[in-house]
Amino acid sequence: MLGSGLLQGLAVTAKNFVGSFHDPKRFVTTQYPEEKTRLPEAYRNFPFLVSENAEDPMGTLRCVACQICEKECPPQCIYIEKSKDKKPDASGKQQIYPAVFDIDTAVCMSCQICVEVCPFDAIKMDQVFELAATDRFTGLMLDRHALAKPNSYFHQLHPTEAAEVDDRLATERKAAEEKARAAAAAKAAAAAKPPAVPPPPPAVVPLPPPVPPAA
Amino acid sequence: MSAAATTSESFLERAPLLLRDAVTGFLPEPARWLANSLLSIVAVLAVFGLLFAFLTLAERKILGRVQNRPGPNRTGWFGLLQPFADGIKMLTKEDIVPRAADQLLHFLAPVTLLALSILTFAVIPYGRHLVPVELDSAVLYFFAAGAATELAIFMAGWASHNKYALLAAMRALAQLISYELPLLLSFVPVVLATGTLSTTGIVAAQGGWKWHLIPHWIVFTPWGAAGFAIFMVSALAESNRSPFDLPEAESELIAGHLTEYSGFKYALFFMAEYFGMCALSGMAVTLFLGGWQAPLPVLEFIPSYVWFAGKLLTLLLGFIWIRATLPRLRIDQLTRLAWKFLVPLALVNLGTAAFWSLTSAWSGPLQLLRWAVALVLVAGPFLLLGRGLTAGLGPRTYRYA
Amino acid sequence: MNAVLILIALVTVGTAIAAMAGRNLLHSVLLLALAWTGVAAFYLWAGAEFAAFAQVLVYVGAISMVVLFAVLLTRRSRDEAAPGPAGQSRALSAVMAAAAVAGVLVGAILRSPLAASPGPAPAVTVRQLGAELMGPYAAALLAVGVLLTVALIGAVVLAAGDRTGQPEDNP
Amino acid sequence: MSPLQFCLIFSGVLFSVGLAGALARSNAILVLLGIELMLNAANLNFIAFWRYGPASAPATGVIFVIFSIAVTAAETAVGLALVIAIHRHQRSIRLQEATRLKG
Repeated sequence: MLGSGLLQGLAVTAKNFVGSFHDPKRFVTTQYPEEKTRLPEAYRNFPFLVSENAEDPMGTLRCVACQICEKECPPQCIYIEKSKDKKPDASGKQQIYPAVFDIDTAVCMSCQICVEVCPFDAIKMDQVFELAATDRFTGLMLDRHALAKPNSYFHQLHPTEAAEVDDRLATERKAAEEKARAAAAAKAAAAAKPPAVPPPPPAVVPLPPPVPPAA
Repeated sequence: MSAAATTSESFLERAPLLLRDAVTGFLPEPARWLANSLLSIVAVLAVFGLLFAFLTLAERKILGRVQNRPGPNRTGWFGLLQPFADGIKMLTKEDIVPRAADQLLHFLAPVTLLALSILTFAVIPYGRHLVPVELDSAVLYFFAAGAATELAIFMAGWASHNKYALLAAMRALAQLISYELPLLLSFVPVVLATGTLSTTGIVAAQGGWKWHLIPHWIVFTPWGAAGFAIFMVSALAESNRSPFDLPEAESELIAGHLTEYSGFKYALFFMAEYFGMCALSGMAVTLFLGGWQAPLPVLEFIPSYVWFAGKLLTLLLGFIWIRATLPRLRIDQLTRLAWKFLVPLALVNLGTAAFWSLTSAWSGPLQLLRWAVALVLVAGPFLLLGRGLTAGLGPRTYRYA
Repeated sequence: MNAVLILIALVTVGTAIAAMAGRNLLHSVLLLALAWTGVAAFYLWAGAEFAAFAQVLVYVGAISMVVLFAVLLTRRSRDEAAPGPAGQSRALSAVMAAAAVAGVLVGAILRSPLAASPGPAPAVTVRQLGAELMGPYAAALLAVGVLLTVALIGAVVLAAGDRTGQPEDNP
Repeated sequence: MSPLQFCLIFSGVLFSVGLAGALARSNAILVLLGIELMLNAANLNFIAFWRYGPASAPATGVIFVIFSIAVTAAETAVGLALVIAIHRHQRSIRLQEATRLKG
């Protein structure tokens, strides 16, 4: 009959109207600036630099300024200057570090290619989306201080991926240690009587457990 | 506001009159009449201005809730200051007039529209003693003022010097003229039954109760219910409300005749649309829902204007509910509905009303026969015409390549 | 005689003259709508409430709409061309003829002993009007109904035109 | 000048304006509108005589005006349909160009 569909439609909207007052399943709106929805783990937006230690982010950056990401970046939003000197990295090895590492987030398209090409797991995808700035030239140009975030933060964002990365790094370091030890042993055997036992490599810095960041 | 109140009525019922006399009572006679008229104009404008403001808020809140969102809730407590924020925004926006536009008509169109839609408020009885102007042919006045608004819409479309605006204005006119017919035809039975064109007379004719239970409202007769339905559907179209909001259809038709309007002129159009909706709802209350009459004798202690406001708000919420539910029609469906469905139904309804008033002396079992015949006369054409209207339509089947 | 009547007359005649002399057809129609409203105001002033509202409903609500539609349907820039010398001489003679008619009318009216009955406006309720229409004037009402129906059908037939000869109908 | 005379002069002037328009303009629509104006002037007379004239049947003037309005509506509808038909045949609504009897 003409009009029955109309009444059905009215019933549907009435149900929605009433339901929105008592049924939290229907009424899913969050009041954004005050309360934030938990982003899905797979969400990714803009890269950041992983540092091992929250207290000394500049000292413990994983990045060795190899500039692969700079070359691969399709919109060319990364600018890196290598340091002249070397600093010990997390495993104590002397490494070059980035003296300048800038990402222009006005240009970045969050393609994640920098993350995929990085051999050191030093750059990962962030989950920020509130990068509004009043000055688009300096406000959206993030330098290494703004980009550096501790590994614990990475654990918080992407726990699965972070755990994998930590495992892999740990095995790699262990392998490197074994290798170094074997090499040292071989050297020692070859030298028969070295005047002094080479000092053992420094202990692997224990990776910080995924704790909530200080901030 | 006329008619002297008898002192036997409750204080609340007389409160508006007492208030008016307290303000203007000291004036000599001709000046007092002028002051009273001005006062009723100010009162109507203030009440409906505020109603407009909070109706926009209510509409946004209700639409939000229907779509499972909270609606505006930032400005003030529960968003109560939102209409004022909107008003300030509209006032401070740049007023753009196209260079090729007809400057004078471009300015006059919203002013004329708003003026004409405010004029329609003059004859609605808001309460037992609250009629701004009592006219012998008030209903005719109401629809004459309503019909003149079409001119303003045409002016808006033509003066914009924009082909889309002009086409939209033509489309709007086609719609308004089409729905004018069922709108006028649907209230003719009411005039036939009550024997008057005066709104106060029509409301007075609906007073009283049958068995102290069922009010003598026109909507409680078979032809009255049908007339009310036709009136409301036509009122939806006349006030450009969804699902008949083709004249502006901002999502498909770039806002129609309002394309070239911005800032405060746009706000005036918006206001006129809401005023038109309020006026048509008020007229529907007056014609079909018994005006300010209380539904039950025991509820008469509540003042009449409260009843009128309650009925008016119910209808307005119904408008919003329908807007939240129904998708927009296409222009050919729209005009077909008017010409092939509503107009014939309204004509048949006139016959039903004539039958009803001719058989008013029937009693006993004949009363049952009267109801049966009237119901058949109402439902039969509805079903037949409805089948014709929906013939060939059904659930859509999709064929994939 | 009072100021309201003079104001109504001035506005009505003024808008009518402007409408008839105007170059822009659309402005003419809108001004005429105003003139019709002025006539309705005169009816209201004279106490013929029903006629006034009927005038607004029919003239401003319906006739001006139909005229506007016709204006838009027949718009061609050729018609808006400035009138040539023939047109000007014709306009001049037309105005002279109209002025002569007006002179004769005004002279005749002023010379006639037309004393207005000083009483108030005769009160006519809508109910009375209805009774008159259905009583003594029922035949006329029927004739008008038939006339309107015939006019409606005739207008539709004329405006719809003869479609059979159109090329798009004979592919 | 009595009020009745004023009303009649008002109507006479309105009639002459309509006449001048109907004679002077070549646009068919404006000619039609001029005729409308003349009819309105006649209606004014009805009301003026009803208001001030010798007392007769109380509603006669108003009823005449109502009939006149109805007839005018019919006249306009047919007239405008004719204008549109002329426009379809001639691509113009100048009355000087409507010189053929065969469309």
